Amino acid sequence: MDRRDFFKIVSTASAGALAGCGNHTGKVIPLLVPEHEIVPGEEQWHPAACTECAAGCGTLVRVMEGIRTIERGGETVRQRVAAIKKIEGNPLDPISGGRLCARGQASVQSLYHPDRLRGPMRRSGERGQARFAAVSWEEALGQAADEIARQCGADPLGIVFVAGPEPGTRSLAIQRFTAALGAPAPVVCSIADHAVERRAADMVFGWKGLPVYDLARAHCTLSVGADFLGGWASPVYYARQFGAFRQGRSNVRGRLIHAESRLSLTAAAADRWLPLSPGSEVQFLAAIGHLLLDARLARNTDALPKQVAAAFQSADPGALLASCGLAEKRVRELVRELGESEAPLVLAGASLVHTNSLDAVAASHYINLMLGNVGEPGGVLAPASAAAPGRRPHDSLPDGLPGQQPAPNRAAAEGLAGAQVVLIDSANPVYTMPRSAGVRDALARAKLVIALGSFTDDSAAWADLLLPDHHPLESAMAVVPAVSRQLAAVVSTPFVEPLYDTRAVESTLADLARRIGVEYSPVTPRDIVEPLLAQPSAAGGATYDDVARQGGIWLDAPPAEPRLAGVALELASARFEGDPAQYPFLFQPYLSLEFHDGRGANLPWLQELPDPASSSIWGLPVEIDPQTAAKLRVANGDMVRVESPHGSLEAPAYVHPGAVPGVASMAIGDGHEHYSRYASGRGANPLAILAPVWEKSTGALALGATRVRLARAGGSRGWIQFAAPDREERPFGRR
Amino acid sequence: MATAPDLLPYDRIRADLFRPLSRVSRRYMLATLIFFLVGAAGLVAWGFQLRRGMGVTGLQRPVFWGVYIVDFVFWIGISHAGTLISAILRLTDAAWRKPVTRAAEAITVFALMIGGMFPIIHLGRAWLFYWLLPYPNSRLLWPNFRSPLLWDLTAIVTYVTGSVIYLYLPLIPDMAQLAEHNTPWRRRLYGALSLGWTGSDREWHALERAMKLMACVILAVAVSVHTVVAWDFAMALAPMWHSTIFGPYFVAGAIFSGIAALIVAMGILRKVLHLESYLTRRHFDRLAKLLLLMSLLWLYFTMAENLTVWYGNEPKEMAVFGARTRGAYAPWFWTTVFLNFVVPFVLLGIRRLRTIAGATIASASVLTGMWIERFIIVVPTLANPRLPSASSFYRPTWVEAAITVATFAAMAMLFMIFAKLFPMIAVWEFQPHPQEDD
Amino acid sequence: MVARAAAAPSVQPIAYSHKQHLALGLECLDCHSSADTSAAATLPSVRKCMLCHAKVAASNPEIRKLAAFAANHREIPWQRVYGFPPEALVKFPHAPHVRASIACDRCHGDMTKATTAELQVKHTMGTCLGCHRQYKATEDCAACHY
Amino acid sequence: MTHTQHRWGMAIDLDRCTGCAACVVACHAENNLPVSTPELAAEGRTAHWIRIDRYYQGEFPDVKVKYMPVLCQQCDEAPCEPVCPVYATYHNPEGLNVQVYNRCVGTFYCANNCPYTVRYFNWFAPQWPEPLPLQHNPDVAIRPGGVMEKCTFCIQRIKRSKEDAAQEGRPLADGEVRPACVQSCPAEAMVFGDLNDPESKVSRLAGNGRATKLLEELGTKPKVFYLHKAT
Repeated sequence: MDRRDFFKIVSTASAGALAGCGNHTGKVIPLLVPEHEIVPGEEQWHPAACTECAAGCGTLVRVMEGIRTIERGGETVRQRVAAIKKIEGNPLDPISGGRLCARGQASVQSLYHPDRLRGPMRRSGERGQARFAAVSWEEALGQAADEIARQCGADPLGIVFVAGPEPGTRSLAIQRFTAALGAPAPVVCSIADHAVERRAADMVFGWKGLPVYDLARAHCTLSVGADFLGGWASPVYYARQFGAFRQGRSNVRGRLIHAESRLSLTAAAADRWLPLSPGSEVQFLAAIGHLLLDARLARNTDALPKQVAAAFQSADPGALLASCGLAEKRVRELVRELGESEAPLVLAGASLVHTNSLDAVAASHYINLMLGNVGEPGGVLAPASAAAPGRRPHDSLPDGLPGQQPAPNRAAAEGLAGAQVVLIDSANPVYTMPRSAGVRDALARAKLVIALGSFTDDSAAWADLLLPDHHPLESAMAVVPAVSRQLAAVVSTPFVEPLYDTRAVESTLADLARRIGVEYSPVTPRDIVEPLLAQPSAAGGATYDDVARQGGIWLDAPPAEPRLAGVALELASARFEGDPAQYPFLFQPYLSLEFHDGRGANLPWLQELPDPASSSIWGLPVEIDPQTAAKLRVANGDMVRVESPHGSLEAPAYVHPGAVPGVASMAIGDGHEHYSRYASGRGANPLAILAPVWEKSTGALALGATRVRLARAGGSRGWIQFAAPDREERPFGRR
Repeated sequence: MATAPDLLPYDRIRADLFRPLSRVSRRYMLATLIFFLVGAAGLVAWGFQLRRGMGVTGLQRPVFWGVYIVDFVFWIGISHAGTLISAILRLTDAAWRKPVTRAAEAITVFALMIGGMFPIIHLGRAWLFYWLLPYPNSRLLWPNFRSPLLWDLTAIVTYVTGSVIYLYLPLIPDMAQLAEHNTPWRRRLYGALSLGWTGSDREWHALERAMKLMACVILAVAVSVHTVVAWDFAMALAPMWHSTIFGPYFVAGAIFSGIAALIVAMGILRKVLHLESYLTRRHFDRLAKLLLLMSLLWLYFTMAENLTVWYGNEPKEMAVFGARTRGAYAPWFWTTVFLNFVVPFVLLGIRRLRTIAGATIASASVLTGMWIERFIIVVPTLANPRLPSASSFYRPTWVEAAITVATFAAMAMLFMIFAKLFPMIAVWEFQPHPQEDD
Repeated sequence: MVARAAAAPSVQPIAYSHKQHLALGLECLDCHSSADTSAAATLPSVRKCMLCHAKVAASNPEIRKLAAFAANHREIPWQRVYGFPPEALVKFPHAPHVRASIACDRCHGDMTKATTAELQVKHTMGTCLGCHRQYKATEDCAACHY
Repeated sequence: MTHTQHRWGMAIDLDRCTGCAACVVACHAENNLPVSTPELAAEGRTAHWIRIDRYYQGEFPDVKVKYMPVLCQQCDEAPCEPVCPVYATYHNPEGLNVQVYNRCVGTFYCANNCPYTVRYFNWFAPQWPEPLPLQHNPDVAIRPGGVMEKCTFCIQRIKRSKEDAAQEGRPLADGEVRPACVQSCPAEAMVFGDLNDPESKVSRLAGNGRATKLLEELGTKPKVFYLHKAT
């Protein structure tokens, strides 16, 4: 060992102390000796987990030196910190495959967001006004613990924990916490938990969890109602699958037919888009099933339960397709193409939940069954969580995981209604629930509301206490991906110092439990990972540290055969709230790739990403078809009033060349009352005016079940389009 | 009507033309001050732009050139008033030109000074403008002579130099006269500027030859300058800019606006400096006919430009053509046609209307029209780029408006100061002596 | 474009002597340890200084200053002598230059005679280009400006 | 490895591209693009070195949408280059169309002459509210106000990869250099590599029957190849 190596090994810090700000006449701010060695200009990559949606992508985070100025002990000092520069996908992760969507990449902006909460706060104004004053953790936790303990003594059922749908250490901690208090199980309040898809898979195949569509190996895919390239279950995974489906094979180019009531990203990518009438997915699928059987293109009819086959056979395709707004002849051609394909696949979902969505997704499973692709390459595959009983990974996890069961929005609304103490984490019920669901009233009535998020959002504005969480990139955690054929957990170990006086929710809950004096065992990523390491398919000798180093664990799951329960096929029509005479239009608030359920709205990178439909930036429009726009005399950017029986909003209009006539769509994301400088008080929230209508058996909020009327509400008020013309053809050419 | 000034006695001419120099009325002072303040306001606006960034203008992708470039082309166009007309008339020995040339030459110099500022005002980092100049440096970095902007810079610097000389030469005999009996500081000024002119035959001959030579040179330079200005556009790969017609089109437009500027200046000088007997209807009539000719030529070029584009029906060009003639910029385009053709055609084509007032009004109309015409040439092309998704619309801001207005005020102010320092009409040209031979 | 203004030797917080350390047999890379592997050569942290100076010459008043910084958990506020401010828009990676066997003194002068860090060679674009021309290294603008 | 000089190029398969805009955010994060506000955006002050052009085709119900990522095409005969009076934009030996911020005085001429309108101007000196600057990529310059900027093909990544290879004493492998957009693309629609290497993936895609170049007829010789949607 030469002298130099000795230095390198012994010294923990070597980085260039480039003190001073160049000009030695200026005041020199002292620089602290760093905790860890960071060489300026050198990059390190650390694995982490993306928590922007439930997909659970594994990420790689680029860390380099950053210098920030802080107050320490009343003195201004500079601190050399490990700063996150960029987030990319983790190539070892089979979900992200080293890739990442716009939202996942933008999440670094929420870490360094100028309006992040910097420490615990207590309400100083009225509820809903979002006025808070800083308090110490001691004080805040003391107050919270006192009031929760009092409620525990009186009626633990009055404690409601509102949580997000992402399963992992966080949901486990919350579940243990509510269990320890004897409170009801946490209610998942999300419009992105895919309750309908989960229930349908359970109902038809007996699978727990979201089925996995093997798009990459399918030859012809009919997707119905699932914007799988947009804001659906696992956008990065399905976009990767789509790339391979299209051009990943030398001899086959996958053909995609997409039926949806909106020209979504998936519809745009499809070879053919069938514009469905909203809520007619089940009718469409019934007709498809009938036509397949009729043309003897269903190669696996025998597998179909008798009464289901009969139901398909008795369907009248002409009438059904007419109710979908489609021409029968064209659909017949497509059915032939699908049925004759070597590897046909039907991929159905409920991007826009209707009252009958469950039937539609169930019908799609039966069609896959008759096409013989269930569990086959290029077909619909069982999720890892559907493995045979006893070997199901989540059975072996302590306490199971919430979010794996559908958690209906209706239950959240009802649960909140009687709540005395409300804790909110990773959810924004004030924003994502219709006003008519009464969330505000419930929060106003509650004795204590605690918000655990990083921002003062619409719901946190109603809180008495803000106990801000670390950013996910500052926390140790494990996340279970929503769509996965592997038994998987993505693990993130903290590698940047928390920027502010925040605490991980897991530790906040442990602290609260201790103060309240209830039995509670703190949650760590090991709680999720170690049961997986015990699986037979896990590599022998692999340790938790190995998992943490590679950013997760992904194990082959034993195949799960479908267990058909023979649930009948129902063909109910979707129910829409509102008198068609008074409210002639249907309204579709949808989850976009940029803003998801609205949570992306606080990030400037996402705000200035042109909306794929309208190309608008910093504001989302109502999409209206050209005839309706002409009738209303509105042009792009003119303000439109959208009025439902439960409220109204005003938003700029976008005259969408591909909008289904009579249907107004609007991306979710705008209209936050409170959500940082970049989102507060701008635009309108389309969810606010929805009727409290729920999918009939899961209780999921029916996003598409509200009728509205439209009226011009004035000229443009600063609507910004990034790229104005819709057409490539020039308007002034001589014909 | 008015007598030809040549027939007036020389003493009277001398007295008439030197009189404005000795007296400055309060109203004159006030007007100059107002113009100065407006000009200063423009400087403040520019200062604001330098401080905040080019974002204070209405420029936005893809319209990267806007009002400043319009102003640039406009003022460089106006500069052709001047020198070109005076040079042509001088070379063709048109005797009626005498009362007209000095004003024309002064317009040239001032318009060039103003126009020449715009490429700098327009720079994203104006303080580095000297990087465009070829000067020796340790890094061996030179400007790029392949860039039309460099040609432009070269042409304009040449033109400014030439026109200053061209204005200065015929001033020498007048200044020598002025140096004779005057207030002390004026004596010193004129004495120094007249370079010791004594009026010897040798001097007269040298001056005469120099002016003939400069007239030839300046003609060539003037034509090339505006051709090069046109090439700033024509060399670009942009629809409706990339056109062979742009060189002559811009030269014709420049002369057109130059004559109009001259007529307007004469119309005002005539009143303000009481030169009614020198700037007569005859002068206006001749210039008006020239203006009418240029109006027709302008119409011809405009038609030639647009008709070929329309007939060719190339989609990218049609987008610009459509934006000009039917789309967002159509009102401006048709205003241009009205102001540049209809108004002068009616006012100047009908003999009864071709009065001094008529010619001045028509000229003002042409000046306005030519400014808008430059806007129509610069902006719609940029606003409709080849990839339609990048299309945009350009709206100037107050900063651009303030700077534009300021340049007009600056022009007026410079002209008014000039008129109080130098005779607006070359006095010596009326002298019975030294060149009786012509 | 131009290196930051030089700091006079006297303004350095500690009268560090390059001469003395080099005479003891230390090499540049011992303290500026990532010059051959990374873009930045880096200055040693106060911790590294204290590896030796916890014992060596501990009673020297300058070393006491050093120890005070270390005890205070503060880096030594060295005045920067070389380097480019971000607004210079230029990047200089040490590693390729070390790899090309360009001696340190080519750009930093002869430090065996110097005490505290002081500007011995002015780093202008002319200096860079002169050397690049001499060694027929790239003259591509984007080699440094990006 | 028969060649010594690289010639960087990109292929974009529009049959894979879904218009998801992951590349756009990747570019923002990598290249320190200024963060806009609604006020700035309304004045057209946003910058996107890569943008997704979107066009509708046909009428309802047979409407189609065409998404197309457009970035600097790194033309071999770049129209932006000759018009710059100060050589702030020029062609480097690896075929990159380089923008030197130091040298740029802001005549805008290059942007006017770019048929792809991919050049963006720093209308103001960029500002980031604290602590967003902690995210800045130290490998990429923070551009001052008043200069033009555009996609660099992530020249900093090219340099880093070359430096890594040089440190390890080996040649660059195909696919080792990945600009941020290419790296992020979930559908793997974008491929980057050396066009001088006939075996590189990008060379093979450039020779694909579906490959075209944007506004090829202008003779700009772009080095970005678009593989058109198959049917």
